Amino acid sequence: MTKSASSAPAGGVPVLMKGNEALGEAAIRAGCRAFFGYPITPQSELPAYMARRMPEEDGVFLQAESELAAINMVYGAAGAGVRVMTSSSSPGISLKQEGISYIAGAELPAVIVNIMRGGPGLGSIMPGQSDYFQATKGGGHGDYRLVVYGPATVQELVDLTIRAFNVADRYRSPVMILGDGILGQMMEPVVFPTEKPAEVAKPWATTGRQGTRGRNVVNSLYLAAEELEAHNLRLQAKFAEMHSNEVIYESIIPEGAEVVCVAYGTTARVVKSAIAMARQEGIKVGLIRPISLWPFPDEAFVNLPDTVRSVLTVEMSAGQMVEDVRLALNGRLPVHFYGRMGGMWPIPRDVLAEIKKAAGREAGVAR
Amino acid sequence: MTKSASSAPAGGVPVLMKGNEALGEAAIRAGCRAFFGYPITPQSELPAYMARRMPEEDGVFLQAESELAAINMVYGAAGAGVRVMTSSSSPGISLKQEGISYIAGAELPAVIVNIMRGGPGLGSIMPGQSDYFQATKGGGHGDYRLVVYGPATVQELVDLTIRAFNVADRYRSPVMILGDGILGQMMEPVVFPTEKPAEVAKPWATTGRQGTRGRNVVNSLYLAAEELEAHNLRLQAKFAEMHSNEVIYESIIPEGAEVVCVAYGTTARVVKSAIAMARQEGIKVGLIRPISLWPFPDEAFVNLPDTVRSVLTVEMSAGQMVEDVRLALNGRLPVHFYGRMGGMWPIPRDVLAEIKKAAGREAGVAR
Amino acid sequence: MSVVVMERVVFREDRCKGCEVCIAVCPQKIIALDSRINKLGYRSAAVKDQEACTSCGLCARVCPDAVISVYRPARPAKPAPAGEGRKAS
Amino acid sequence: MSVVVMERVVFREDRCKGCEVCIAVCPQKIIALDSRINKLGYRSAAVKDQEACTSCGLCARVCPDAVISVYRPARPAKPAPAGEGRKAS
Amino acid sequence: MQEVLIAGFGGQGIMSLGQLLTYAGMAEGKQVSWMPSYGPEQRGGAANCSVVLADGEDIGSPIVSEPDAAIVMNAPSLDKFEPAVRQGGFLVVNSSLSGRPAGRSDITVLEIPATELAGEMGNARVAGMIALGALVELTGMVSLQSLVDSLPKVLKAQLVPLNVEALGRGQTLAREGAPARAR
Amino acid sequence: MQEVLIAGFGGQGIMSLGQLLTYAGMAEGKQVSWMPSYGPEQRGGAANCSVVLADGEDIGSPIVSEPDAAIVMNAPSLDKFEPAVRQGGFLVVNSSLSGRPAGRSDITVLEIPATELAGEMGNARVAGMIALGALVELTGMVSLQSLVDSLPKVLKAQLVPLNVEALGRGQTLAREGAPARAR
Amino acid sequence: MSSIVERIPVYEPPKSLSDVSSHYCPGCTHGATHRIVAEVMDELGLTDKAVGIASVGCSVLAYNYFECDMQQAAHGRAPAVATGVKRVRPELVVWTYQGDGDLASIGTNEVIHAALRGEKITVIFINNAIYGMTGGQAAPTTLIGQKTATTPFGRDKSWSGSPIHLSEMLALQEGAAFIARTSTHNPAHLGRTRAAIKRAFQTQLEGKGFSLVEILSTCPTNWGMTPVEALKWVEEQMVPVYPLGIFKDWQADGARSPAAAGAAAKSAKPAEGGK
Amino acid sequence: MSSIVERIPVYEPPKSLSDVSSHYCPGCTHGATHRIVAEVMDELGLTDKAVGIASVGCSVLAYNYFECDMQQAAHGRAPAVATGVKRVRPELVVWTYQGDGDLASIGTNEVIHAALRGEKITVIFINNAIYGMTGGQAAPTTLIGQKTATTPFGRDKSWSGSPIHLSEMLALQEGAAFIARTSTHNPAHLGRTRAAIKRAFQTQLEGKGFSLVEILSTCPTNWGMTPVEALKWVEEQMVPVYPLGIFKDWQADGARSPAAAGAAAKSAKPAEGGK
Ligand SMILES: Cc1ncc(C[n+]2csc(CCOP(=O)(O)OP(=O)(O)O)c2C)c(N)n1
Ligand SMILES: Cc1ncc(C[n+]2csc(CCOP(=O)(O)OP(=O)(O)O)c2C)c(N)n1
Ligand code: SF4
Ligand code: SF4
Ligand code: SF4
Ligand code: SF4
Ligand code: SF4
Ligand code: SF4
Ligand SMILES: [Mg+2]
Ligand SMILES: [Mg+2]
Repeated sequence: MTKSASSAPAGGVPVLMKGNEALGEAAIRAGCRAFFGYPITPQSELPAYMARRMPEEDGVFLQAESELAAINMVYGAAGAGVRVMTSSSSPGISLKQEGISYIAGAELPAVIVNIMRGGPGLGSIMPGQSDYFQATKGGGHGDYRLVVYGPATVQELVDLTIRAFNVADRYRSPVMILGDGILGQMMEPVVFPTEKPAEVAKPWATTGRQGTRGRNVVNSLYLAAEELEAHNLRLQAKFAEMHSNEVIYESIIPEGAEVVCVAYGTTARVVKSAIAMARQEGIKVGLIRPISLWPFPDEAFVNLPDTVRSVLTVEMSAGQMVEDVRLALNGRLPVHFYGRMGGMWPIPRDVLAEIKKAAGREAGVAR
Repeated sequence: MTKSASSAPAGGVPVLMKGNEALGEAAIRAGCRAFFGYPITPQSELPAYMARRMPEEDGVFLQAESELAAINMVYGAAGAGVRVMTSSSSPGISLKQEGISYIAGAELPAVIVNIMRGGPGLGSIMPGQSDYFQATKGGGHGDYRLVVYGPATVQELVDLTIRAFNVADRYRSPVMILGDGILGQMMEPVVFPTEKPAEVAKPWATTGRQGTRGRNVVNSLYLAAEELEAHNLRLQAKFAEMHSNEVIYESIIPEGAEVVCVAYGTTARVVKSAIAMARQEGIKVGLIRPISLWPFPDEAFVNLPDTVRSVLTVEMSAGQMVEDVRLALNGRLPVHFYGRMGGMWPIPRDVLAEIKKAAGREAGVAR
Repeated sequence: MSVVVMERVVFREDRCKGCEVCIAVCPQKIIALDSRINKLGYRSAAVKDQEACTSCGLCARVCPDAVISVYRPARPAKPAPAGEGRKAS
Repeated sequence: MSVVVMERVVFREDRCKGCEVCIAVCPQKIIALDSRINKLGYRSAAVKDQEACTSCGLCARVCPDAVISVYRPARPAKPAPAGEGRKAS
Repeated sequence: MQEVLIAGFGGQGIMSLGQLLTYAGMAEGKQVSWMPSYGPEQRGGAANCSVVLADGEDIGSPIVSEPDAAIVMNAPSLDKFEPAVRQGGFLVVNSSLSGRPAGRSDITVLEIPATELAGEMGNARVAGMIALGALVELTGMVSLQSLVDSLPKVLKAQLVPLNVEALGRGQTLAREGAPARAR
Repeated sequence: MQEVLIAGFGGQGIMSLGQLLTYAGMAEGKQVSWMPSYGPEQRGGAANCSVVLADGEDIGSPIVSEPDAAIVMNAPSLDKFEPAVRQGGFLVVNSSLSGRPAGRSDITVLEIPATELAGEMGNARVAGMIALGALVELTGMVSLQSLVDSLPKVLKAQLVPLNVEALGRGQTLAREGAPARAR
Repeated sequence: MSSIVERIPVYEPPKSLSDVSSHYCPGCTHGATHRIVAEVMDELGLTDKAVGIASVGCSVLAYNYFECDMQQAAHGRAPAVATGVKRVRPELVVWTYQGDGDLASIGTNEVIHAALRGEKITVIFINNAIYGMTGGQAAPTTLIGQKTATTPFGRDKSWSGSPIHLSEMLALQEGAAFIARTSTHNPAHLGRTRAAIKRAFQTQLEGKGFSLVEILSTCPTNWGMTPVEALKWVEEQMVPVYPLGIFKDWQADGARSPAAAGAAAKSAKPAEGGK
Repeated sequence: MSSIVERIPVYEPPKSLSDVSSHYCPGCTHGATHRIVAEVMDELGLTDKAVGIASVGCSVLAYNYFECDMQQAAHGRAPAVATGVKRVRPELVVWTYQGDGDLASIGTNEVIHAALRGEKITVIFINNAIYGMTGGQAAPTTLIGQKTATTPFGRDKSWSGSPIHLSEMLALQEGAAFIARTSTHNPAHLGRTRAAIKRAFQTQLEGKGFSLVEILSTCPTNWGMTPVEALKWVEEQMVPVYPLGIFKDWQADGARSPAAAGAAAKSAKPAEGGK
């Protein structure tokens, strides 16, 4: 058992931490001053960490009575102008969909963490990636988008969490960290930054008028259709801006690549292992690893070398991101899919077999 | 004001009814014996109708304390083997996402109605189509799909509601009616069938063992990843079967069509009006109207005539179904989009202008 | 601007919805609906007899639309009933 | 199958989790953990002295894993304390 | 295809007028649709409805954006919908509450002091029926008899006679063209 | 790259063993990762963890499916993970609870009655430490000293001495190769 | 602007109430209660340090009617939103305004747990025995026999249960410092409502815990009555079902102290059972 | 199979309990309570007409442990699921088995409204002052000062409030016909628990309304105690905070009648306030 740190880990030097705990520490270093959550495996180390650390930072940790309450506490705190976070896992994130739609509609900055497990329904507590659609296409109602990050290492989890707070404030928009259960549970060395987070002015927040200004209102209701459409057009303009500015991905396309794999999160690490195995067998394979899942890195698919014969998408799901891959390619290359479900994860050897199929090196085609 | 019918409308002859009320009557004629709901505009006439009619049919109408409770009452009643329905509108449907995922995961037949309004957040009570992603890609967590119908007339609403109950039972799967607020609020003549619904045996239901069999269990938990994956593979096989058997669409492609429009629900009616206007101006325009939104009618896009220069998707949203249109076309034709948002609806004249743009008849290209 | 001193009760008539609650509550029975329709589409309430008003404030206290302000003369002719002033409740 | 009559208490040892609650509750102090580990990985409880058992049933009533069945002789040697039989609670 | 728009404020019975017209069209074997539109208020506020009547062909958009015929029962409705009426179309205006005369000259306009007339008849709520009687007479989109026959579907029985009278009053006004300005 | 799998049941301290190895690797400047896997039970039940140690290169999959080296602390773990060990790899078996001897001949197997030995040392919970000491000695993946230095990160201070002893015991056993069957 | 005024105001609309016409139906007591809340805000000087949370119901537009900062919360979640605001800005005075559908149906969990935690927020709870905004469906507060859109034959106790007494339940919570039920059916009761709201805000200002005032109110539109009839219906039908009074008051001594009130409420258990 | 038995069973495992080993930790009273519920099912002959609703918590696998038909419900929603079953199949005996996180935190709304409606269902409510399954986080029932994963410094009343008394609150509801709190810390209390569960099922069988038994239970694993220590902790720490007894009983006369119990509970309001 790890001994619980009674105070913050040092910055600037590597420390070994669980993903869930590192995420919590990253949030605190990003200036997160309130965390509202509800227990659920496999993310429970995160609220537990916050329960210990927040009081040291004069921040708020509150275990809400439910995920519904938690997300609406986030709404309130975000509306009051502080950096705030909540986290859960798949079924709990489903419960938060109405609240997320409200946060997006009211243009509040907040960070929402989903450490995904197997579904549907109660499913299992094993890791999964089957909430990609929910995260990127809008599990809630109405036209809105979240910036969604899919980190693959604990260090990246830390870096993206800090980035998430900044992006949330910049666009006044909720940002989601979409990790799989593996990432939340694993330990890796991580280096925390030492800089203090920038102070962001929030003149729109409900901080009390204090005799200095008129009333501030946090709201997502526009009863007149014309006004709601205008509001939506404003939101869409913001989403378009995010689409231009906030794409992040990793792309490694070796010369002469026959196949390009696409994977995110821990799955991408498994794929990397498989690609290394393929290289040893003389098969050149590339990797596109979307880091921002929304906005999806369409641009990464634009100038693939002519040698590429097909694309293989690998997910811990029945095939969700693969739709975005197909949209990005728009018919230019055949797209194969390999997925494991329900808490199972792909292993490098099996991915290698799929790579060979996709390269036409072996009989059979992935579905 | 319509006088409330104190008993069922006659079958076999046209009666003028509001969409929401016709939907309720259709459900009853399909053998629906329980309705659990919670008030929300613009679907409130449906629970009100059920409150009057269900007692006459020895059925259950219960106003639940919330949408969460309603969807979980549906879970219980469906598990107990009766035909059951719930309805709501956008924010309420978001609240039901966890429950819908459970119903799909536990393989229970149920009909869920979403009479969509403007979003995101509280949005407005005006009609919308911006929950397409939520309905078709899975607003809940995990890998599951709903059969989703997008009716365009009150008669079709009735026919699809009846079909929904049958399909739900056939596949042991939740089915969604995705209507826009216009369809729920408008009145049109409708003919109800006179046949009685078929009795469906449900040997898996928790009806009490009654000394005749072993224990039945309704459940979506599979703690072992291997088992959950096997369960998911079974679900995926079922979804594949639905994809083969349950596609419905209307397609009208006149000879020499230059543009093909794609639209569902009330929007498709507006587009039809626009197409008629275009015809008078000598522009030949086709229409593909998906009726099953999932499974999406990919096949309708396969053999479009060579004359078609582009496709125009029209929605009351910022562009959701358009992704499925692009996936179906896979780059074969340029896809344009025209959408209104937040409770605004397209009018025929504006759609005509977009058709002309798509046909290259006028300067400018739709985004 | 100068104020007409003798108006004990002032109605912001364009705010009135003609609900008649003030009429029901006025002990002096001096409020009635106007015949003309205001810009909200309602017949507004008005005091027919300012002289008879006791400045009791009840009408203002029940009005759901904050239509009514009540005053009493600086040297009250008839004193307002004790305990009904603004600070008293 | 024939039953050994004199066993007043029967433990399904492969179900026992060694929680010791029965041990704590037995008025006769005749239950103890076995040294061997059962297939669940626990040291099972067992009665050391069947003769000393009063068939009071307390061990069975507290066992969270339904490990224990209790019997008394058809003509009870020592009668079970009144009110502690199965129908008595 | 006849596209009709009826507009006013809540409490004027706008929705029932539209439904009545829809029932009448249905009785005459037409394709019909009715579609309401409200403001957020539970009471008062803007209200309008669209009615489409068609012979044979299917009805496309149930929402009327360019009506062939319209009734406007108050000033905001006149401002909003007068410009929308299709060239050559018909507009019946409740001049009691319209605030100003209608301005279009490319359509047939009939102005009736319907609220006042209804008041004279003893119930301000039948103003709309007067206007509807007039519109139907002007356009011939359905027969007055069909409206009369359909009244029991949208009104309590005891209200039917007064509303029959109001429809008739509207018909007469339209026939006489006075005080209408038919241009 | 060294991929290590440590498996047993809950309560055997499996997770701490893996973390200790991870800390030791980190102290030696390696890339490291640790990844747990549990059954549904809060207490008891299957438990295993993956440790990856790498020099220079980035770690791909943090989940070890084909370990270079493994410790199996009970019978189900032996059944499940013996076949997975990479050819030429290492397997340390807790023969006190493994039920049967290991069968692979293409890997180096060391069987230690670790639970019994730990019992002799006064605390059955150090069985895993004995096994780990042996594994490290066999493979040289980290130095024993690094493990010893890292012990305070995963254990309460008062437990350190006993665990140092246990690690040493394992080292000795591996050196002696007895009662191991190193094939 | 200034003039020599020879009259003294007895009553003027409060400054914390926005100078706009509301969307409420004629005679709806939402309006009167808004006015009263604003009066108390004026009196206690809260406009500059209050954040109000509007809920989903007819009062959803409350954010247009109060001069303090406002947030609009999802249906039923106003106490959670208020918790979010208050926890991060404890110096603010945070209050919610919620209908009976919002608070006593979909949002029961949030209000109970806010009270349980002793959140230092103030809840204005409008009990009008119906869902106003959505067109008159039954609420958990609907009276037995009352006809609504979803109880067309009247609320049937054997099918839908009896009216919920939420204030009584909340008073059992130790974290609840001030809980009262008042009415709006005449000026005297409006005065008591004002006093209760003031005490509720003072409870928060003094950091004593959760405060709530349940206010019996009218919905003339969905009840199908004139506003004056509706006030009478409150008095004659609602008050007997919903006893008025203070259920919990940290200020009061004796039986009214939180502990005593809790104990009194808990005295529902007369004896150990179960043999 | 048959043999001449010269001994008479004093206690044998109930037939309604499945003949499998459970996943519960050693000494966890979930097991004992399961056994007792099964005993009552045997006694009342319910196995063939009961549908049990398992909730999300350590007892999620209850569907493997009872021989009647079972459904597994989403976290907190078991009373809604039970309502769905019971309303469409009123001839069945429907019961839920829920932990305190499930019922007293996320699911408070569902259980309160089920009681309000007088749903004819039986709720077995396991109060172990913690979230067992997720690894020992605080529940609304956690005691003041109790250390959990999310109250690492002990539950602080001023931050998280005081333990919730849900049975007392439910007893205020007219639709609640039988509400009791019992304990599992020794054989006598297990006996009372059995009697209460039996009465709860009888309440349903006789169509009297909602019934619930709150059962003080252990979680040795997350409390960090041996099972025997844990039982003692229930007795010494929990029972004083959670008084045992019957809070509502339709059968009882006098103060125990539903109306009287409700009235007693409502007596928290001593006087009209305001002014
Ligand atoms: C999640 C969700 N469910 C339902 C609604 C629809 N809705 C709007 S207001 C309301 C209830 C209004 O009743 P109440 O809270 O009593 O307020 P009142 O209008 O009576 O003042 C409902 C159900 C919604 N907006 N959101
Ligand atoms: C929507 C949702 N939120 C959270 C969880 C995680 N979860 C599983 S069990 C549980 C609580 C268990 O506590 P309790 O109900 O007290 O039961 P116990 O384990 O103590 O018996 C939680 C929060 C979940 N499965 N679903
Ligand atoms: S102040 Fe009193 S007397 Fe004067 S009008 Fe108002 S209610 Fe009547
Ligand atoms: S109470 Fe107010 S709104 Fe109502 S009639 Fe009187 S002045 Fe008008
Ligand atoms: S029946 Fe009684 S005396 Fe016998 S072993 Fe059990 S507890 Fe002890
Ligand atoms: S109570 Fe049961 S499980 Fe516990 S030690 Fe005794 S027999 Fe074993
Ligand atoms: S509907 Fe009822 S509650 Fe809503 S504003 Fe009108 S009268 Fe008031
Ligand atoms: S974790 Fe606690 S409640 Fe769960 S089975 Fe173990 S002891 Fe029982
Ligand atoms: Mg209400
Ligand atoms: Mg618990």
